[in-house]
Amino acid sequence: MGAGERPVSAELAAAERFLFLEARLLDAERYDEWLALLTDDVHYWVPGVENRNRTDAEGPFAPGRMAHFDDGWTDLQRRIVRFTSETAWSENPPTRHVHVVSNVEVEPAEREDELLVHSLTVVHRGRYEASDEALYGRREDVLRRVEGELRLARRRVILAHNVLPSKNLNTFL
Amino acid sequence: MGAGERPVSAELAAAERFLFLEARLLDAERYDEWLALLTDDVHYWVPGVENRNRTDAEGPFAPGRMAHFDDGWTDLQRRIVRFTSETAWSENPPTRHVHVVSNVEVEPAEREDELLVHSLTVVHRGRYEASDEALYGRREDVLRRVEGELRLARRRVILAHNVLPSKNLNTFL
Amino acid sequence: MGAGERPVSAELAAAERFLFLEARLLDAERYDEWLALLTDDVHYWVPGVENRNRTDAEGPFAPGRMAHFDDGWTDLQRRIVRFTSETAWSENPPTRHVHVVSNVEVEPAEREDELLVHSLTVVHRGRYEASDEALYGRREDVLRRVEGELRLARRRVILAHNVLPSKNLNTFL
Amino acid sequence: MSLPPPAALVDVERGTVDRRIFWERELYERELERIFARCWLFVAHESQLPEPGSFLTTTMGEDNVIVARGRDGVIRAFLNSCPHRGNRVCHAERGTARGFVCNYHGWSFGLDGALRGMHESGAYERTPGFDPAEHGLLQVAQIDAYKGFVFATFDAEAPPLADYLGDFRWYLDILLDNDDGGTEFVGGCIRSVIACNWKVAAENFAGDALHAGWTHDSGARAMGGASVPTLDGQESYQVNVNGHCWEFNLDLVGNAATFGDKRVTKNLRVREQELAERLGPLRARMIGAISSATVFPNMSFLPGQQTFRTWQPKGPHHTQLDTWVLVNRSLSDELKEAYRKGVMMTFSPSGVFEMDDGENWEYSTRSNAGVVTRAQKLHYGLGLDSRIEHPELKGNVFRSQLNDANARAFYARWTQLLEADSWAQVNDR
Amino acid sequence: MSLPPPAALVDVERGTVDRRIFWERELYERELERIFARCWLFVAHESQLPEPGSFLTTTMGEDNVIVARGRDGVIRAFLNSCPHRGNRVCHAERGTARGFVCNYHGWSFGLDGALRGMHESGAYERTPGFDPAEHGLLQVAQIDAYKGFVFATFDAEAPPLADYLGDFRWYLDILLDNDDGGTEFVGGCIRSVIACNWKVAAENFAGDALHAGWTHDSGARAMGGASVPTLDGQESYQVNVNGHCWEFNLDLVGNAATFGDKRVTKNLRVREQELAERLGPLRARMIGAISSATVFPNMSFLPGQQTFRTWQPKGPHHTQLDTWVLVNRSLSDELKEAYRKGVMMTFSPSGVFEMDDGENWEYSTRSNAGVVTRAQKLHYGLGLDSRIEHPELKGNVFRSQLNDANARAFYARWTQLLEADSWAQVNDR
Amino acid sequence: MSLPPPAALVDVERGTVDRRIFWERELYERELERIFARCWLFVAHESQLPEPGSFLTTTMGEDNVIVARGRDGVIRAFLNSCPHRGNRVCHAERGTARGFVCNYHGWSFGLDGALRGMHESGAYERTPGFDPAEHGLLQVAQIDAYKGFVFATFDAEAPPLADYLGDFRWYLDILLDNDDGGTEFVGGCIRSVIACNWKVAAENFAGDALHAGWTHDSGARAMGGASVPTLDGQESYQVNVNGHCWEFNLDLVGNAATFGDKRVTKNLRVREQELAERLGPLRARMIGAISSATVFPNMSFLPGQQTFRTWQPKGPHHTQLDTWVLVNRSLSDELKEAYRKGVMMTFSPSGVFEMDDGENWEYSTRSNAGVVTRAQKLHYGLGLDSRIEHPELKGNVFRSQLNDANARAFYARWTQLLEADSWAQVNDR
Ligand code: FES
Ligand code: FES
Ligand code: FES
Ligand SMILES: [Fe+3]
Ligand SMILES: [Fe+3]
Ligand SMILES: [Fe+3]
Repeated sequence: MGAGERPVSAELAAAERFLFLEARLLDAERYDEWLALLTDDVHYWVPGVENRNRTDAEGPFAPGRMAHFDDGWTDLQRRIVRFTSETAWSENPPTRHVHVVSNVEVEPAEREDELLVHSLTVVHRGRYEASDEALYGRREDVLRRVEGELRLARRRVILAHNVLPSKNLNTFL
Repeated sequence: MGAGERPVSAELAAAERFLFLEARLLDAERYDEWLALLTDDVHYWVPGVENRNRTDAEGPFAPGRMAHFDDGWTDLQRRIVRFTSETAWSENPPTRHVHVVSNVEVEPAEREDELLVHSLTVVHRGRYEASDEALYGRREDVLRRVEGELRLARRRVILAHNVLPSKNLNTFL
Repeated sequence: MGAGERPVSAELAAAERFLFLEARLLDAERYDEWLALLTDDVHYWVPGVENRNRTDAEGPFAPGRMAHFDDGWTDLQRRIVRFTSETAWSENPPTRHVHVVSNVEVEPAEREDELLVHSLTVVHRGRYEASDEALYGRREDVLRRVEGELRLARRRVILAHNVLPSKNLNTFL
Repeated sequence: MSLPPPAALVDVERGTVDRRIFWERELYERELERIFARCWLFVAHESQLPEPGSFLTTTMGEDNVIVARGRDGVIRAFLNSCPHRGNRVCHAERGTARGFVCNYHGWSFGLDGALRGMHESGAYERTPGFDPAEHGLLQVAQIDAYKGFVFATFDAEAPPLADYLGDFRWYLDILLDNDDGGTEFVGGCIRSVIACNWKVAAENFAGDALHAGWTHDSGARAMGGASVPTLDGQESYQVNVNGHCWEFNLDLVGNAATFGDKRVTKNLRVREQELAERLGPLRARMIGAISSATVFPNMSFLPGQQTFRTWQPKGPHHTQLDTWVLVNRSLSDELKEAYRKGVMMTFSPSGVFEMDDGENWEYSTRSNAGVVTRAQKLHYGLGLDSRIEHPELKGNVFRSQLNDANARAFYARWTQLLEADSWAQVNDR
Repeated sequence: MSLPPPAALVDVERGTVDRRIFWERELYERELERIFARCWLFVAHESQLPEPGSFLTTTMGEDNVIVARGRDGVIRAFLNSCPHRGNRVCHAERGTARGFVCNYHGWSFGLDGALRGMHESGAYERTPGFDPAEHGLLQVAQIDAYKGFVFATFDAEAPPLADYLGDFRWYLDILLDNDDGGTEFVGGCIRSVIACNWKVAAENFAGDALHAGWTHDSGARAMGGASVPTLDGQESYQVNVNGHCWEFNLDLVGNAATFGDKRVTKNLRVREQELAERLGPLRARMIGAISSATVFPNMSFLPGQQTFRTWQPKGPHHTQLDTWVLVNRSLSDELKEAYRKGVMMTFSPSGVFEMDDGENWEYSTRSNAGVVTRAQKLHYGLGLDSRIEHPELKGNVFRSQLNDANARAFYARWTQLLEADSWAQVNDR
Repeated sequence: MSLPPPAALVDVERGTVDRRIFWERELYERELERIFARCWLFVAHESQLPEPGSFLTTTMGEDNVIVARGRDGVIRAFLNSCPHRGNRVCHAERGTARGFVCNYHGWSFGLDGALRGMHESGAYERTPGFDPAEHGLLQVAQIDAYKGFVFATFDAEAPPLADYLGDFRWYLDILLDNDDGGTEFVGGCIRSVIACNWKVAAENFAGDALHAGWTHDSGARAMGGASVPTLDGQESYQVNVNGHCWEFNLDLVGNAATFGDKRVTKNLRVREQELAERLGPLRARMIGAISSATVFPNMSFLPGQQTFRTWQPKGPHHTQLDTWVLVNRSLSDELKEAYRKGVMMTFSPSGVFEMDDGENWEYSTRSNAGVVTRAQKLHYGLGLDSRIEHPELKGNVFRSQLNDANARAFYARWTQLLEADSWAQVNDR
């Protein structure tokens, strides 16, 4: 190949490290450490995806519509209180989640200290004796450099699912 | 680790960028941009995989046998006419595809300006209220440097499926 | 982004190359080459995952409990004798495996010449006319530098499955 | 399998229910015919169909229907299945359209379901006796609305909607008519699938105050920092009319408080006086109290949290949950947003309350796979002697929301409908 | 469920079909016994079995069978299930073999299905009364070929293949006998699964010219740059014999043109004169025309596009589609390749025509999950009065391919077979 | 479908079995009621429940049960389904607990299954007639152990365990009582799912020595470097009692040798003299020989390899395999580890022997989807005349382990139970 090729950018490498670490923390239910990866002003959004015609101006999802997550830091923290409560009966025995992350791409974001990161997520769930659920989604994240470390400032996950093929969503995507 | 380690090659990084971008364009049905990623002499091949004994000299797939795709540029372009026709009734509401690409490996190709790229693809499909289909395949691509940019010159996808577990294949793999 | 960013480490790049090559060898049933990627003292462990309460001190898996694999080199070699025996009737026609590897992370290991490598594996299986099985697992590997080449010295795969959703496991994970 | 008649499966007097009603396909198919093809079913809120051409698709039992507002402004409902070869004619879940065109052979239907044109229509015109007027999409037998809530039934003999709801309207008014501006759904619909029998969910909202403090302890801690208080000893009730059920106490804001959003509870407290004038002081205190309700058979809601949902049957062991948020139209945008987010955080599939329910319901259903397990009766005997007369509350009234009275009434209605050959044999209760 | 008899489900006179025939498992099981275990079914093209030892596996109904050419050159078909414990004896879909050995206990069978040997055979030899001749793989009752197409039936009382096909052979000859060299399948088989009842697909090819212009508009534009022309007003027909159906016009190359490959259409035009001499001018113009056909019950094809396929039933709501490409042996390699690629581009699961069909068929089936929907009759009344006498065309002839005549004939045959206790009660029609 | 009575499906005299017994849901449901809800079923090894509070969950048929050791040291078994609304009360597969609390409404049960408390119990206390003693988890009808193996039955009329096992205990002692220290399970349980009818697996272990040399040739080569020797001509037997079956030769270490671990075989050889004194020389040589066994209906094991497993029915076409490893308590840790690893390498789902069985069993089941295939009888005639009297061996004895005698006895017992209305109609055999 010719000269002038870009090697893997430091940004891409850092974004992958961030996302893979995040996935590993979620698989292990290390929620406090996960929360520490987010900025204070994080917006974590997994809109419901509606089944609409192409010509429909309202589109399959939009802010202000129903969502699985449309959370700020406090909302996420509340969910974690639930997950880690000893009276969260249905979390015991624990769910076995596997967060597969792939197709990581990095672009400049609007702010200098931020990166726009594309990725895909496949979240597989094993519960008790069953293990037949997998959710697929495309993510668009904004990672921000805060005191030398990357933090998740914004996430949007567009699921491939219209009717969620599951009774609940007891992890982050 | 000792010295002399190769860092990620520029080629691998470029191949991943190419494949992840391609996947993102397909998920978004940006077919014209996708088509622009292909060389004029592209060969896009997804042979049918037959269930044959190991000793069978004819093998599970071969050129000249039935295929899901065995396309040149014009064939692909025709498919895109169909996908983007406003009378493609069954494409409305749109299918929700997620093209997961992983296990990217790069090798030198026969030509100096080409790369042989291995990867895996998992294509998940959500349609209307359903979202229970996923196709798995191993890809072998040739990417060519054309005017400084990588282009797909050859693709071969070997599916893990004998009977296609689906009524149709309305995307590229 | 600021200065001081680490690019992709040579170690990570090498680990990915190793794991993707390994997956490709397994997909192609190139078992002898696969075996050559292992150290003589390899420990290959896929424990059974039990469904136990959080407070249960015994945990979902542990050494000395039942496992799908708890193998040394000789054990693995024996399995390969079975796989490649011409009287392994149920391996003919061959299974179509796809080993998806993702989320590769590298950490220093205890020994200088070793790397601790995290990854996820999704193993899809197509058999005869069927192709509806996928296993998900989180892996923790130790790769060792032997005569300049990486070798697998230790693998642990924690499956997301309690009841294995399959009649058998005729590949490595 | 020889099943006993429905009446032998439910013993209201002794408070037992046969587990087979949650498992057997034979009973499920009878439900589809005698309950879902016969009762008034919730199909839309009028606000979902704001203008001529607005439509949505939903199911009545397992029948897919289109609900559309015509050019004349009238809301109609008809089967979403082409009378030609049966193809679905509308694949979108909602939107705006000028009509519906079948993808297979291009039959096109108006917003009123009438056959409006055909591809290659010349061929039909030459066929003797072909009358397009006979080949529209099949209309429901009756469609009507109660204060914004649109219901439909496939049964021409069903009593009018007003009679079907009966005095339950007096309760529904608490949510549907506490403000001059009326109500609307905000934010659309989240849909999910639970591997449970639909009745397990419907009965839970009908009268299962008992589970709240136990099942949802973790959710209550997450949202409010504390467990649900004991409900025993508070003034509380279960009421039911024709199988429609509401259980409640009078704490005004108990449910609403689960959002952990002071603006929501404050709004209710501020409105208490105004509400008391409109609804009377008793109903006013029900508005956001710890409570839940089911409109027979499969529409449920939580006052205060304002989640409205239907339990769509998908076979005997699966239920699709469609969930919406109801608010007063006149509410500020800020508060509407607070409700939308609050429901999402608590009672969507990712909600901190909802997720514990699904787990219980799935295993309450699945356990019945065992033939020995299935042969046992379940206990529905709580509050067997709790029926009271009440000077103000309408319908059948029971003291204490910790009670199986509503569940018993739900299954009594279920039995009555499954036994009856037609509506003529069904009496108000 | 109490289903009426099949004859009450299909009303040929009025042109209605009961939707339950596409849904109910009880009817499906009757189909397996009275149609698939009784009719002649397509199992192979002789070219797929070129030499002694060639074999393929396929299904007849849900019965898996091996079709193999013996050392004697004879093609036989027998169950792919070991008479010992029932294991499948051949897992490959095609290939060459010297015989079939069961993986379980090593019983080995010849290319003729006879039991040839056993692992630990000594133990069997000592068992009194054990006669290997009684334990071969079960042969089909009859197997025969018509010009390269091999059919088999499990019913010894079925009429001979020639009678079963009857005058439909005269039509089949258009594709099977338009050249001295005979025909072959090129390129093997693509298999896929559609969530539809098998009859929805079979009836489509039997007589659904109506859908072509609408459903496949996008495909037509992609391949030819223009919509399908209106079919109304052209000279066209539907014909059927014993439930076998062909609908067509006489435009010679309408189907063939969908490949967008001039070499293919040119070849037909060049051959028109030669074909007219061999087949007569009328049949000659059918060779690549806009048309489709079904050999009862489940083998269909498109003249011109040359796709041949079977609709393998997999339960009442699923169908496996096996698809092949038929060409004349004498065709140039270049043109054979053009057909292979053309079929792939148009009528494989990724084909620009095929993909729209599947969507329609799935929802035409799935809609019937609703009990109210299922209670409606579908319309099969197009062309009710279109039967004609024709001086040349054989069988039952109807004017205009825009017609439900073939579909009616298909279901009339279906009814007759489901009602009949044996072939003695089935008459030619 | 009209199925003949069970007795018409199995012909022990001629050695045929109707394939429908592996396919039809109607028969499967009868099995659940007349076999799994009636027979003694293996539920635990005492070593799995070492101390008060130890529990595990398993299934008896499709009924989920908890097996727990109480504070009193007594092992009990009861349904894992809450009598309130039916929720599962224990989701863990094993562990230690002080009791079981239902997630739905907080009913809590003791280690003996008794209702011990309720959330909001005040409400229940005020309900007249509510007696907690009536609302415990339903106990099995009988529970008993034989030398460490715990069995339970849902049928109060079932004969005592000792009679149910009958003289088969004399054989079980070979594994359960060859050492003063008794036995234990090591390493827990691996569970997997096979798409086969449960009887296909159970009959394989009951008497299918024939498949070993063929199916497992590759496994034998991998572990021992050589094929399984021919079994014909060796001294070997099949024996059965009340449907419990054991097939074996007398080579002492044939099964054990498959671990490819000399320590294991050496241990058996070293112990031979001691074993002969304890068990007699004949039974001593059975201890690790090429052999297999099934305790009717669904518990199987391999002497020598020491894998113990149950075949849990999950519908007519699926079976869950639970697998454990049995060792003598007094065995050295090194040898216990050798057994654990040996079973894993050979008879877990990844084991080099196990994986070939599953494939055969799935297709032996699935072939019966075909109506024509299903109408055939399978051959179970090997060794039809092989019954012998033996001076020492108990039960029904047949010469040669290459024999269908045990399979015939298994299905004879199956028929007898399916035909019988109660245990009173079942005799020892
Ligand atoms: S099915 Fe709707 S137009 Fe034919
Ligand atoms: S099942 Fe075929 S040899 Fe036994
Ligand atoms: S279901 Fe167990 S406490 Fe209610
Ligand atoms: Fe709840
Ligand atoms: Fe078509
Ligand atoms: Fe075996």
